[in-house]
Amino acid sequence: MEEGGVGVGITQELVDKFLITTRLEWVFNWARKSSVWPMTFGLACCAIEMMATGASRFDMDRFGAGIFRATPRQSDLMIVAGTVTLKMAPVVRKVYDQMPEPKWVISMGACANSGGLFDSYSTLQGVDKIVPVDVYIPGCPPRPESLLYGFMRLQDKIMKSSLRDKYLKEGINV
Amino acid sequence: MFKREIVELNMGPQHPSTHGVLRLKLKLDGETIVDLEPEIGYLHRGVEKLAENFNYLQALTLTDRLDYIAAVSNNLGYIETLEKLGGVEVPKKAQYFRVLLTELNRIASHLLWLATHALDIGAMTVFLYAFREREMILDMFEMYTGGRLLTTTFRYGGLKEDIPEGFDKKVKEFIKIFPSRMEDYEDLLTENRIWKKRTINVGVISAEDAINLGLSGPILRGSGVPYDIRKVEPYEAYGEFDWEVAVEEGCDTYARYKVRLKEMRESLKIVEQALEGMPEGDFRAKVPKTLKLPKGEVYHSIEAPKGELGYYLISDGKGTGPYRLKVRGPSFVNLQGLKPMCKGHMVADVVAIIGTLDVVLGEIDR
Amino acid sequence: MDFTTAYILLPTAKILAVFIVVLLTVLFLTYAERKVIAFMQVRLGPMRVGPWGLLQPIADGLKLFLKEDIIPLKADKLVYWIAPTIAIVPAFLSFLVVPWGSETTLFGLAKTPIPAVISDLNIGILYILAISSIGIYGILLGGWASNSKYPLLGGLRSAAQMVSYEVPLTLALVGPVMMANTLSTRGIVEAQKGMWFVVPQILAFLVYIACAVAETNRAPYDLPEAETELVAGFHTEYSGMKFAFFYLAEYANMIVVSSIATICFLGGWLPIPGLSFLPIPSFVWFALKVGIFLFGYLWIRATYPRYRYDQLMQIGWKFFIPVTLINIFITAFFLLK
Amino acid sequence: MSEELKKNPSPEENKKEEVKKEAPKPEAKKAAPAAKKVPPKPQIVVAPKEEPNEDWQKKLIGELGDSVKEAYVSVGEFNIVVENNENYIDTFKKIKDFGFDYLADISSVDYLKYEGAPKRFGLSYHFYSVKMNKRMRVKVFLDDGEKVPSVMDIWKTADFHEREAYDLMGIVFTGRDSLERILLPHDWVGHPLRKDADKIEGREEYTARLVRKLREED
Repeated sequence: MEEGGVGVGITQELVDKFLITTRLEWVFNWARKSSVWPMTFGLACCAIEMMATGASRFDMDRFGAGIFRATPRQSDLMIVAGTVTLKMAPVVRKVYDQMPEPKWVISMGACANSGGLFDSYSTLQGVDKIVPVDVYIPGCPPRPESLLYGFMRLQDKIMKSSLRDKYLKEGINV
Repeated sequence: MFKREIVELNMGPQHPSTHGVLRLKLKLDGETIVDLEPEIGYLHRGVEKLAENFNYLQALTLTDRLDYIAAVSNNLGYIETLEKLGGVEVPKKAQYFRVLLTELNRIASHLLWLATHALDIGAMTVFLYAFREREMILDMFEMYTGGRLLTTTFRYGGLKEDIPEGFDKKVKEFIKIFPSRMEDYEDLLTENRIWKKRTINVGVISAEDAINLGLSGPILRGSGVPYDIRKVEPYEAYGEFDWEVAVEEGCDTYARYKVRLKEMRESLKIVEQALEGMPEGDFRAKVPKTLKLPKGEVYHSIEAPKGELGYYLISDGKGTGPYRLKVRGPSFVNLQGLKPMCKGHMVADVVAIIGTLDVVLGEIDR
Repeated sequence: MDFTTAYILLPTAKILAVFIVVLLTVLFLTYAERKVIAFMQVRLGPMRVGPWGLLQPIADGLKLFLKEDIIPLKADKLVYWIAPTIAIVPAFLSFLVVPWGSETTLFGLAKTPIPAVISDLNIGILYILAISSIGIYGILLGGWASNSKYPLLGGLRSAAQMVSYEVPLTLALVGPVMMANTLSTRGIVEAQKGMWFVVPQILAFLVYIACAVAETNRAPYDLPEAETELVAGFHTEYSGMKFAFFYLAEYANMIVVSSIATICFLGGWLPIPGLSFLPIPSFVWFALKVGIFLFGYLWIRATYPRYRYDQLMQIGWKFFIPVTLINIFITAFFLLK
Repeated sequence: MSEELKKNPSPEENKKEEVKKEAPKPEAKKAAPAAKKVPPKPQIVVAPKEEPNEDWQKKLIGELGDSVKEAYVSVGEFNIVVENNENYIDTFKKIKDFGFDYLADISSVDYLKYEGAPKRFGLSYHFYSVKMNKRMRVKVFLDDGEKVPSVMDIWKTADFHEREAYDLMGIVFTGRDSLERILLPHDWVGHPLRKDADKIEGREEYTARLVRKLREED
């Protein structure tokens, strides 16, 4: 077995030039970004703006993200919309764990980002302490436009993602 | 041969129809509810503690986030509490505008109730129709306060600033459009057989029980008690307008549905009158820049869209902020009605009853 | 026609054609649903994925295919795995006897006209009813195998619904069968050349539509997966492709029941009376009629609230079944005469 | 911490202390200049207390008899102070019979830094009468650890209010079935609304414990 290879003789160079892989990845990423089903997971004030984003004027369905699934098993995106309290934190984590890969998290609003206004005894100071966050959206609450913008940034992120990231994360040397 | 078992079902805190992070522990016999225990606190953010650490104006931002659907009502209640303790006379213009904005907010809040209530029962189109009209109101809020949802409007002694130009035009447009839109909702629901089947005789609570449980707002009025603080203890300029208290005798979900629909119509009437009769003059009384209130305590309640919203404020006379601010959130108390209303009904009715209670978790957990 | 062509090539070609068409229809029905409902709700629906969001169902399908497939730890693995298959296979098998057009010679290629149906069984209607009632076991088993409470409740609801609505659905179809005097799907359509059965069998038709909506678990009878009550009902624990199977099965079933309604009541591929001079191929007529039904489905979903479980049972047993029985008596009476 | 506070009971001083401790907090910064402007020993304006003079008020005081320790009207609101003794429940029953059928609210107050309060804690019951359209407040003062009978048998609405008072203020009610925490997690330690508790007291420890537990589960 060669040093620095994957073990089957494929070197880094080959992987980089492997046209099919990149193409397939593009298709996969395109499918994933075009069909991000968010979970109905409202916590506080921001949830109302999240609903407004799904409703007539802003209509998140235009991006293919209109199917709000109630069960974590069928959703791809968790929009943490609102204050995460210490009592709620384990639930948020559990719901996140129940989602199938690949999954993304948008932290919507000041409270979810950092605790925001509620620097108090019962509030978790940022949801990133318990789940990995992909996109942070500032605002208290963010306008629906902000959420859409954040969502589009997430789509960009999905387009840039690659299978290699996943393997790197899992400690597999490609 | 057959064993009969009671199933325990956990509903929430992540559930599509618990309106936030409410958690219900249901005990079921088949699909019939034997017992139910609400578990709250998943959104307890320590508002009352924070208010003690803030000054009076800063604490106003906290009131927005209690009932985030009716932020203006919350602002109004808080500011009025301060004014009651401080003994300030608010100019007529400010009073009228406060009424105008609060009633618009009531319509917005009821629209959200209608949207989610209908969605819970399965009528999804009403949801989107109601949100469309709600956006119109939010536009008006944005024009005046800068915020769509959380307004932080009104100030001690009057308004934050004068009414912007063109505001009345928007309100007039809304007044023109809204009644026909109301008819659309009614077409979809009021005489709909399924809607009636799902709401009539569901979640019945008698007037006596409702009072004993401390329920307020449309729920109490749906049980035939004409308790509307705007009428019985008129604050601001409510005494000067011509409107009726919406009361229904049905005691059930359908009655509460009709109460809220009528309230929207009445609110529109008040908005119209307030806009037409808007007086000229100052929008804010002369008040010191740094607000200090005398030592004492005061409880003031207003009719928020959800019911009696009370603020219990204690000032020690020294600080520039509240010594203690207790909020009597209407939803917090109304939630206690869930258990007696649900018993003996089915799982599907729980959803309808949560919808009819119109709870907002921000206000319940504070 | 030699043996190979008649028994291998032709059926295979037909099966492939029907399968692909149905699969595409199912996919684009999900798209149509989102679009149609969006327009009813003053929205736009999918717009960004392909022109007017036309590629949306493909993206959805591909994404679901790529999604992680979770099997809950405590689930009954075999049943959990097999349930979506049970749901989707009968839905597609039903198309075996659905005649989508009259006869074709494939522009003169075939010497004898080929009937536009995979297999013209002489017990066609019976076959469809038998097959489609298997599908509901998929839902029941899926709900049970998840070993979770919401799916279980969803599964139980569907079992109750199955028992209640299978009966009036079948009884409603007895009327047309009696009038056509055949169980063959083609035979029933042929029998409507004079008059569509929707006219004499209007009662059965209305009952059939209502029951069909219930049978496919669509609003306002979508109790097994009532989103606001049971989270996602029987498929709460399903993810990825298995969920997609349930999803596709639901839409495929919609097409099946719409097809049956078209065959038994609206004269199948026959042109609208008085419009037969138009040079429209028969399968277009058929697709058009099915399309109307499907649109009705979406329309109903956008309009009505959801029934409660016990109310649903009441309507089924206390109203639909008596009405269909009465209809059969009336039909029998007139046929005797 | 609490003794320090007792020495400097004025909130301005406290705020200054907070500023020193938590310099980067924006709201503390805002509070600081405001606190400087205020003279060191401010004149305390007290809302005046008047004698109750309306008929129904006098009648109610007469009916309650000895239970009433003090009765006054302040800021237009009728107040009755009662004592936590064996007649407690009876007093409330009389109040209900008098016509105050609607218990709007029960508020708990910590008077630790409030001058002129007889005891550490207080409960304020806010009543409304649907028939008479009148409001009143019943107040009771409690020592730390003093238990108070529950009024849940008279007004079912008291349930949540009492649980909240227990949860956030640590006031124990007797004579009711269960008194559990309602808002905070069940494994929370302490009562955050007490004046000797900091506004973030207990948060960091709880968060650390939570994160550790979630890590372990992974």
